[in-house]
Amino acid sequence: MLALASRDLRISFRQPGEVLTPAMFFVLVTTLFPLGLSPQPELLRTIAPGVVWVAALLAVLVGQESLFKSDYEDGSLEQLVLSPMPLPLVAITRVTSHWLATGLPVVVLAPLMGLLMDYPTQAMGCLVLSLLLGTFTLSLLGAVGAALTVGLRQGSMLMPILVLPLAVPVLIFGAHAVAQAANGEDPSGVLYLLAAFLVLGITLAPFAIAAAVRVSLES
Amino acid sequence: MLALASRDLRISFRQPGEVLTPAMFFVLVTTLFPLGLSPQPELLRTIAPGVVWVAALLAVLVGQESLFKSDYEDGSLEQLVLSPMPLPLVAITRVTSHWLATGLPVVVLAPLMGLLMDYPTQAMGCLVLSLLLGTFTLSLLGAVGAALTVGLRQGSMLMPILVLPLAVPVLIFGAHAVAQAANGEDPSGVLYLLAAFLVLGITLAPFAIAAAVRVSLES
Amino acid sequence: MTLEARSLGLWRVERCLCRDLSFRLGSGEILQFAGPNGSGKTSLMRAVAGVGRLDEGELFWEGNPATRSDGYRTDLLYLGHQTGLKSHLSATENYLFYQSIAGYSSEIGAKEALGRCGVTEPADRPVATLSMGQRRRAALARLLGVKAKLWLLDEPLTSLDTEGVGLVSQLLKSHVKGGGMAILATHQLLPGIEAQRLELGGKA
Amino acid sequence: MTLEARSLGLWRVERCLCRDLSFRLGSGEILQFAGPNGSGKTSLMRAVAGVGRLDEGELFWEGNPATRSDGYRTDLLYLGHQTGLKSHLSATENYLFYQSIAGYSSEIGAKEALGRCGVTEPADRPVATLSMGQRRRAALARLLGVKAKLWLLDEPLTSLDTEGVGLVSQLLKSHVKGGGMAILATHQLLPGIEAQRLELGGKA
Amino acid sequence: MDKYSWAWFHRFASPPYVYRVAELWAPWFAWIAGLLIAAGLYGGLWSSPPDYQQGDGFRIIYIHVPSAYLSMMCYGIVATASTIGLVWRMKIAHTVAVAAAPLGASFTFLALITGALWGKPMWGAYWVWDARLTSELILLFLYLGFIALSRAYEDSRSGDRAGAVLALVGVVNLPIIHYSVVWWSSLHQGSTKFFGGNADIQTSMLMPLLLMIFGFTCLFAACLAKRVQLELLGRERNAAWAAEAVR
Ligand code: HEM
Ligand SMILES: Nc1ncnc2c1ncn2[C@@H]1O[C@H](COP(=O)(O)OP(=O)(O)OP(=O)(O)O)[C@@H](O)[C@H]1O
Ligand SMILES: Nc1ncnc2c1ncn2[C@@H]1O[C@H](COP(=O)(O)OP(=O)(O)OP(=O)(O)O)[C@@H](O)[C@H]1O
Ligand SMILES: [Mg+2]
Ligand SMILES: [Mg+2]
Repeated sequence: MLALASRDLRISFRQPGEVLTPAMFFVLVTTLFPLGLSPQPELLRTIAPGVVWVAALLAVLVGQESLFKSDYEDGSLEQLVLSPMPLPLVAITRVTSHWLATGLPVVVLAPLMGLLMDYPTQAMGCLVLSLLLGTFTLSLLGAVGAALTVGLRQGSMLMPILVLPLAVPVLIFGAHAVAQAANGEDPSGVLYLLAAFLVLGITLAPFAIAAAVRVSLES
Repeated sequence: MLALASRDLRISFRQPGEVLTPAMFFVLVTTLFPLGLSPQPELLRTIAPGVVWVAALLAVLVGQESLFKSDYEDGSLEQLVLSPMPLPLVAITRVTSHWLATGLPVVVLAPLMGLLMDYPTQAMGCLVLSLLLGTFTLSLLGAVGAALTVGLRQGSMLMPILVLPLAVPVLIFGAHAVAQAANGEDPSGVLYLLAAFLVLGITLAPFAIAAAVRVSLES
Repeated sequence: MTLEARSLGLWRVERCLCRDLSFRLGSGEILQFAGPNGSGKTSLMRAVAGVGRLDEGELFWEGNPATRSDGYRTDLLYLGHQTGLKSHLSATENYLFYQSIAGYSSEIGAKEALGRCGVTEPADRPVATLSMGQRRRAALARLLGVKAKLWLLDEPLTSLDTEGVGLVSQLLKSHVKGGGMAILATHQLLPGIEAQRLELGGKA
Repeated sequence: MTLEARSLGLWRVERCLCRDLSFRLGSGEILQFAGPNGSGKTSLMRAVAGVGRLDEGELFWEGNPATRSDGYRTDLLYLGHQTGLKSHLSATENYLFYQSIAGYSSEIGAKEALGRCGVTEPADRPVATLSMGQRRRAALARLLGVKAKLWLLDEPLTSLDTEGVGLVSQLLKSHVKGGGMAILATHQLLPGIEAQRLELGGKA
Repeated sequence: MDKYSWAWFHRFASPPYVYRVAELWAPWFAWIAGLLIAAGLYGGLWSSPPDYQQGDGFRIIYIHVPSAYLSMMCYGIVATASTIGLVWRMKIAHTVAVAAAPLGASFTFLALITGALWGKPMWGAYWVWDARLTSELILLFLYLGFIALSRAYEDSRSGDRAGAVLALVGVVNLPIIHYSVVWWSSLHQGSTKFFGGNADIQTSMLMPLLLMIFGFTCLFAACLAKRVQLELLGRERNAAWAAEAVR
């Protein structure tokens, strides 16, 4: 496990490009909006939670899309499948290290973006927390999609279609929580729900990913 | 040229996946917003132009990112460089056929998305026209970025950074035009500007792309 | 220690690559999949390794079904057309990684193993900067770093120079002398290796 | 019709692959780049083809600098490690495409060319479903479809079976008999092909 | 005993057998469906009075609710079949799943359309970004995803299993759809209390509705049987039994 995690992280740092894409992307989406809209502050403030969350969702999906691609192409995916480690464990490790390199930056950047859209500072905590829970769940979902589509010649478009239906609830609740916090209400209820999603994801996704990887390799 | 174009288009149709990704993406971004925000119609109406344009920009960039990647990896890029056809011509053909397969669907879907965010129907014409001009310009820009970064091991993140500064004006003017049309003003002035951008792009980009491809191959 | 295949069958859409194919491999033996291009060597190899789809038949490792025994995976080392090297990591890093996730790893260090495979100077450069042959050699180094009883080598000689070919056959020799077994798929002949051949059907 | 290289030099970061390397190739001649893995054959081949970076020296095609003459590109056919086949298109489509963008294309149809290269049944499947050898054969078919004076073949024998090797040497023979010229980089020897060898520096 | 039961199991799972069973049942389901739906329509469109607030608009419920409910039940079937296929490596189960998915998709689509049409008079808009509406839309996407994925592999042996994995992952969405009305404050109707003392729906409406629901279910069963047959023929196209089945 550790060996795998360290390998993944090392690779990530070797190609800052691939890794920072999601963060890039996140910043991009959130900054482009004020540019696209005529930026009245109060308008920005109302849409901030939605924008930030949508941006995060997109960023994660974009990041996950190629999660297993290079491993598949250079043949190291088969080697991982053949390794004595239980595949679901491999999967969760892979996702976690990838999230550390791609998802975490997004979460870290979120407050900054929040400030840009003058999102109330006292609610930042909720923003970060919700993203922390949400992005990881999304990474897990994305990983399932990526694993299912990596073997396909038709390419990766399917992936968003497959993942989105499951990702939307996370988005809705996440944005909801952030909005609540912004209006000074107590978001803990929704946050618990997000946490529940995460737990569900962590327990089920690894097996789905493992199965999907097997199928993709066999095709 | 024709041979190349038909090849590219055929490949595109073979992998609806890769091709429809941008359209997917466009639909995704535009539909996720209403979900992320609390969907009051009037709010949606105000932000519709910005959302649609930002979505289009992102879609195009996402689509261009891998424009030369597969050609580079399977060695057909070198073959194109070696072919007697002048490289800039090859480049523009490549971009055009790629735009037909990726950018055009976005333009076609735009009115639909506009309806979902109930964007005034009489302004649809301007929306479509502005996107028609804009997305092609963006494709050209994206292609330059893609050509510059295809050889890099550090991966493709650089691409958005390189392209964005040039893309932002297009975005701003495009969204501006659409907003004007929505408020019943006459957007023709801005549209002319977009057209000017496009002409500039078509004349200069091919040479930039050709040079960039040569550099990437030699690295 | 035996690998036994009972009436294997492989299908690609309509096309039957092989059916009702059985073989038995004891320790110290080498089996070579032979056949023209497209006869199904790679597919069969992948199926035997457990990464490819096996449509019919079953594999037995030391008597019990290979699919359900983890023992099989720990005892097996598969080296296919794709080398499984990460192009961003150096040959050394790749070697150490595979050594660390292996079932049983040998004590041979990266420097020695890569050196014996003729990857000295480039050992610490990203694999992406290596030449084809150097990559293949870096991949072969795994054979030294991992203690596997069964080697599955699909065209191990690709883009190796004559000296590299010698290296492979010498590795194989010592492996079988140590009681290991191996399955090969190659079109070139390996000097001084006698293997039982399994002919696969002609190209469609 | 001659290809002349004057004191070529190739560098990778600090490392010098070759320097002050000159050769001359007349019609009907074959030049083989020889050398151990990593000696710089591929790099040199790419440089000569004009897709790789050439750090020193210059190439002359029929007397005038190759870099500036379009004639060179129309007269040349380069087949490298990557075959340049689009994996989504069938072998036939790939063949026709390369024929259509070539400087001078022969009249040989896809079916015949691919048939002669032994790609019959899989000719209309996406290349991605072909075996390694079949892909290589599909790529080699270009040699029949395009009328190029100068062939640059980098390891054309990769994953070909013995019959495929025979095919390549036979193609080469007829090419040089027709006054063509070729540069090869391969580790296996081609039966019945005599080529002047250009030894590249030992592996670092 | 054990042997025997397995033999029986395999005979049951063998394509020709399933094909014949489907052949047998399809017409029965079709007829029953026809009768129930006819009765339901009569009861719904003529004998029951117009709603005091919605006028005749509410009658669309007789299409909307059955199709909405079927859209979910069908997904349940797909998921179950997929599970069986994955766990016991039963091809036939995959066949059922693949055959059922398009039906489910069309019922979902029907629910969406009817709902949208109904929404115009009720909420003044064809579409609102409401929880249940959204999740139903998502269900449609799930179906499309499943269909696309299992078709994406040219080798059905692989496509089946890929689709199955997706179907299982997607099961999470069912409770979300059903409870969406409870979780989010929603424009959409809450789960109706059909029976009991203070049922919020009168018998004159309930009876036809139930008739329609059962009718649709039978219709679905009939279509499924037919589609399974088609799928089987397609997959076993060069098997002996298929040849004589179509003769
Ligand atoms: C596009 C719009 C709509 C969609 C996607 C939709 C979706 C659904 C779904 C999925 C169900 C089944 C819920 C379940 O079985 O748990 C349902 C039931 C129902 N819908 Fe809709 N609906 C829509 C519009 C409407 C409208 C406008 C009305 C009328 C005001 C309506 C009235 C009902 C009723 C009465 C039920 C049965 C309640 C129950 O037992 O759950 N729907 N709808
Ligand atoms: N989708 C498909 N439809 C039909 N045939 C297929 C499909 N996919 C693969 N094949 C065929 O199955 C065979 C698999 O070849 P495989 O790679 O196993 O051969 P091989 O013996 O390794 O060949 P080589 O010596 O060239 O490596 C090939 O003939 C290929 O054409
Ligand atoms: N960035 C770099 N730094 C140092 N050396 C490099 C770099 N990139 C490539 N090289 C070296 O340059 C040489 C290029 O090898 P090339 O592929 O030309 O060899 P080759 O003769 O084709 O080998 P093979 O027979 O294995 O194909 C290799 O030895 C490689 O290690
Ligand atoms: Mg092979
Ligand atoms: Mg080489």
